[in-house]
Amino acid sequence: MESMLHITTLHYLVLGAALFLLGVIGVLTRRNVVIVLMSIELILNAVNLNLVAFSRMWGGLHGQVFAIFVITDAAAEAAVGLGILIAFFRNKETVNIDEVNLLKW
Amino acid sequence: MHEVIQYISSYLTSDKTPGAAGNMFWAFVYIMLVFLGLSVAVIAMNWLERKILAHMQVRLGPMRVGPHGLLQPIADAIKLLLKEDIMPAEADGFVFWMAPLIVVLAAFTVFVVVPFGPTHAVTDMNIGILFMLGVSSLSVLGIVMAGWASNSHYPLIGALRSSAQMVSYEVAMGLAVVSAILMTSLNASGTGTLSMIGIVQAQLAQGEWFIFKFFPLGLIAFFIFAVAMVAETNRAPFDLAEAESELTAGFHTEYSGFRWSLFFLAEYSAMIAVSSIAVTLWLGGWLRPFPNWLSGETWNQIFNLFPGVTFLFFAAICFYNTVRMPKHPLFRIQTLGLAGFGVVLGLIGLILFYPPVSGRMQDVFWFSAKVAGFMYMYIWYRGTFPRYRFDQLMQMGWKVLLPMGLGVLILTAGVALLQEYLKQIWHL
Amino acid sequence: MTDPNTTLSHLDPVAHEKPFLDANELVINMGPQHPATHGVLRVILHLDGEKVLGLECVIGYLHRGVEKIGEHRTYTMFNPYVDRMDYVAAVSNGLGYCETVERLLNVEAPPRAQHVRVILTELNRIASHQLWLGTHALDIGAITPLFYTFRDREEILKIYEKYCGARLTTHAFRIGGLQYETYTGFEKEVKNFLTFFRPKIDEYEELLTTNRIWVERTKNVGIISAADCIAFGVSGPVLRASGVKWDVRKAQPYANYKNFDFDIPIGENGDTYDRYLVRMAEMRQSVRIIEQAVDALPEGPIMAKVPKVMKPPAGEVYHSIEAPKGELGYFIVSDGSTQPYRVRVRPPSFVNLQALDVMCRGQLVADVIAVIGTLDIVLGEVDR
Amino acid sequence: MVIGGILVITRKNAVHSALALIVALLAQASLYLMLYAPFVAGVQIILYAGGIMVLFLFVIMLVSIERSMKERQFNSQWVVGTIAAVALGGLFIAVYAKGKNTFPEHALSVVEDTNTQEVAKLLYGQYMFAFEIASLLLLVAIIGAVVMAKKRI
Repeated sequence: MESMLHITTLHYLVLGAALFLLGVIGVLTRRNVVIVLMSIELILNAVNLNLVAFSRMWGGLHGQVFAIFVITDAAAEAAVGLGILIAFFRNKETVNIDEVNLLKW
Repeated sequence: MHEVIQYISSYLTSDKTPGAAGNMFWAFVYIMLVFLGLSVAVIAMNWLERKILAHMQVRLGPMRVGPHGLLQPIADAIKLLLKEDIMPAEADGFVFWMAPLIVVLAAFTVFVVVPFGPTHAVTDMNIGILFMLGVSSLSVLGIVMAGWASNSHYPLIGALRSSAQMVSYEVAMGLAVVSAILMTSLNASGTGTLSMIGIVQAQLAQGEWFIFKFFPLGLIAFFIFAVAMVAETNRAPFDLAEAESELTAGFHTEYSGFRWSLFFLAEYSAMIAVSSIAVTLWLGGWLRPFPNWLSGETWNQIFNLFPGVTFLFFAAICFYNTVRMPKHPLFRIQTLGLAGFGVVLGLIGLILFYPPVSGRMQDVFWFSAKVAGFMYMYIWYRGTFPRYRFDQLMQMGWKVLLPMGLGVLILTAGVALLQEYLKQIWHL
Repeated sequence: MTDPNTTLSHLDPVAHEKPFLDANELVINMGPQHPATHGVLRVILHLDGEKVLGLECVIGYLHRGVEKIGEHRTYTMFNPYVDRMDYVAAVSNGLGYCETVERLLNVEAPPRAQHVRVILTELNRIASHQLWLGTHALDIGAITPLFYTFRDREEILKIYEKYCGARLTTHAFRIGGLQYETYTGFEKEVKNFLTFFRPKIDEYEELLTTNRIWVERTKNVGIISAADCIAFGVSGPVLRASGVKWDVRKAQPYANYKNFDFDIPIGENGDTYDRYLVRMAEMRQSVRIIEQAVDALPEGPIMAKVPKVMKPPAGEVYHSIEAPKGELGYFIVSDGSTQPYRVRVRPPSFVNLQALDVMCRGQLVADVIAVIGTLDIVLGEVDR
Repeated sequence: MVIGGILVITRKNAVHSALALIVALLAQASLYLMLYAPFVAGVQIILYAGGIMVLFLFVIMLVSIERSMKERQFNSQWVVGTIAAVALGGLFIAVYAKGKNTFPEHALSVVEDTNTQEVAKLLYGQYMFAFEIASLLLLVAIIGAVVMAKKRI
């Protein structure tokens, strides 16, 4: 396997960057809150990929540990985000992010 | 050519799993064997479930297709394959098509790490148990997809029920598993393992199955797992996702023919998969009874006889029933078929007496026998229990099993630490 | 009406509370083809998630116009039709009809016929309750009791078959008594059945009564208060489980039930579990009644003197009996001709089914199944 | 994986988006395996694919999607958003092109067999405090989610 195409850290970084960009585009352009939240997950995953790739590069495990923290954080974020979404949907009956224009209702 | 042969034969002398030895060929062979064995097991399970359930319910079960209905599962399989494949007009085609595939994939993929013996596994992963739990939890995605894509109310409710149920029972299941994994670390080096093979070897090294470890802690953890695994596989009494009296058939209401049979296949292989986890974690995996206490050459010899004897026993049952068959010309073919089946079983039994074979197959036999015990329990539950209601199910998962699991986990850790501490004191 | 029992606002079938999340509640159409609706009942469920906000029953899929048929048949000819209403308790239907016409004609069946009638109807009650138990347990998910009850019900059907040649729609009774004398060994077979059956009730109870899941599934499910029961006209075991000691056999004795000694089991909470217990106890009471009836079976004629061509005097009669499912009433108007002017049946299932909405509201979907099962409806009787 | 990512942000139907995201996540899990990070891969499968995505699908089914599918999918500033993202992408490319040589040619070797144990040692040793904070965060998230989603408190 070593003799075949060599995958360096840079490849991972480019992939991570691509994912990150896709996530950013999703967050900035979509109107559906659910999809925005999913785009945020994409961004977090891009970060994770970089962390693990760097951890592989330097041979330490700190990157992996941080990736696990990020996953934890993503879980918390998803739970709260979806909770807000449900509360929002109950009051406005829409999942359109453009209509989130009040700080309280 | 010679290299190929050597590549193939080099594994035979190795004492590692094909995955660990890096031998692609044997890994492939093992995958095929596991797949075949699993399919046969599902077919056998189908027949046995009907028969055992029927006898629990004072009836005979399938009797027409083949002697004692032995060919019934095959007839059913043919029927299902020939049936029209219906897709509702309003269904989401791609998702509808993908859902059964995902369920089946998840159900079969977990068998990559199931250790049928110290070398009888496709591979031995460092994160074996984590992998198993993770991949088997993927099947819930397939179920949700199936329910949603059908674009119908009953499947949707079934899918929502099923996903909520699986997610909540996974927590209790995970805690029970963790408490067993804690026990693997009770050795000199103090490091545990997540590898399926490592877990069984830890039980061998510690000289007891984890179900008896720190009695009754291991037993309680096992009990939690045993309940959660029934809920995970959507079987009675937790079969709310497909409760036929409420939701017709739950998430697979709109499925028919081959796709439905994929769900069926996945359900049974998932049952076998979770039972294998339970067997590996608590019941000593492939270990024969009393590997340390009744050790020695003679005991090995005696236990080596078990697989062959079991099959000969089945063959004897077949022959007994052959004799009991009515002596009517109409029954001649059935009688011959039953006798032939008996002969096949007997031959398998005789082959299993051959020492090299029995030495190698013994692990697989004990593992399968333990799993078969769980399968029987599944059928038994189905014959005995009424179905839980959804809120009661959730209550059971979150308010009973979860606190119990946490308590067992803490107690196990505490007792293990205490044990280490006492050991240190005594040694000093 | 100022009677508080009949002006209960919570019985309003239209008003129900708003769902929680989604503006449009989930409407599910259960039936007419559904494994748990016991025939062709269609229930439109208004759900909020799994919670039932309200439901409507749509009936009539099995309507055959039995009452109208009755106006175009002679009194004798109409007798077999009534068996087809509650087809799992055909004997009780026949008893109710025959007794009503007998009261129109002012004849009374001879004592031996009365005794045989009691034996057969009580056997029928047991058979009906067995069928109920099996299907009810099946609905709740216990699949095994069904086969046990069917195995034992078979013995009752065998007795019927030997007596009158039919197993289900028996047409066992005639106006004025019985057509067939009991076959040889009838008493012995009935007694054999009783000794066979008594331990079987214990067996059913062993399977279910203390089964934790069964208790959890049925306790506090589908509660209906005594007042609501009376307001809806609910009768039978459902009424008695709510604590009302009303049994037509005791309240307005017919046949010769007053000669027999038996208790009326009642419940306290009016939930599904109590209804289950009441029916189980009723089976035991039926066994008691049959035993007394067989022991005291008198000799004598089995048919009273009735004219070949029946022309009851003009008038009307309402007569009701305690069918396995509740009060089964026949209202027959005679204009003095050979055919009734009007036949009206008060079927217990139909009346009991109305209470479904009240019993299910606020409960879960799974409870609807349990409640439909516990009401013990037969669609042949609901739709007639 | 990139295809999955693209599908996530372009599909009209939120369920399809979620499924595409699952594909992307599973692909990423396999990348972790390639990077000798089996434990992270396992956590990825269990938590992301098994847990978080089920939550997403659940919520998608809870909120009706029929109406939102008919509406416009992209918001008014989509041009600006895309331009900003593309600019960010350009920045990435520039950085990577410049710093290409700072990366070592061969990665250091890591031991795979004891990966889980090593991760555990770090997690419960050096990063003990962070671990506790994370658990606190999860607790807060649980309470927050319940408070948000509950009908009446």
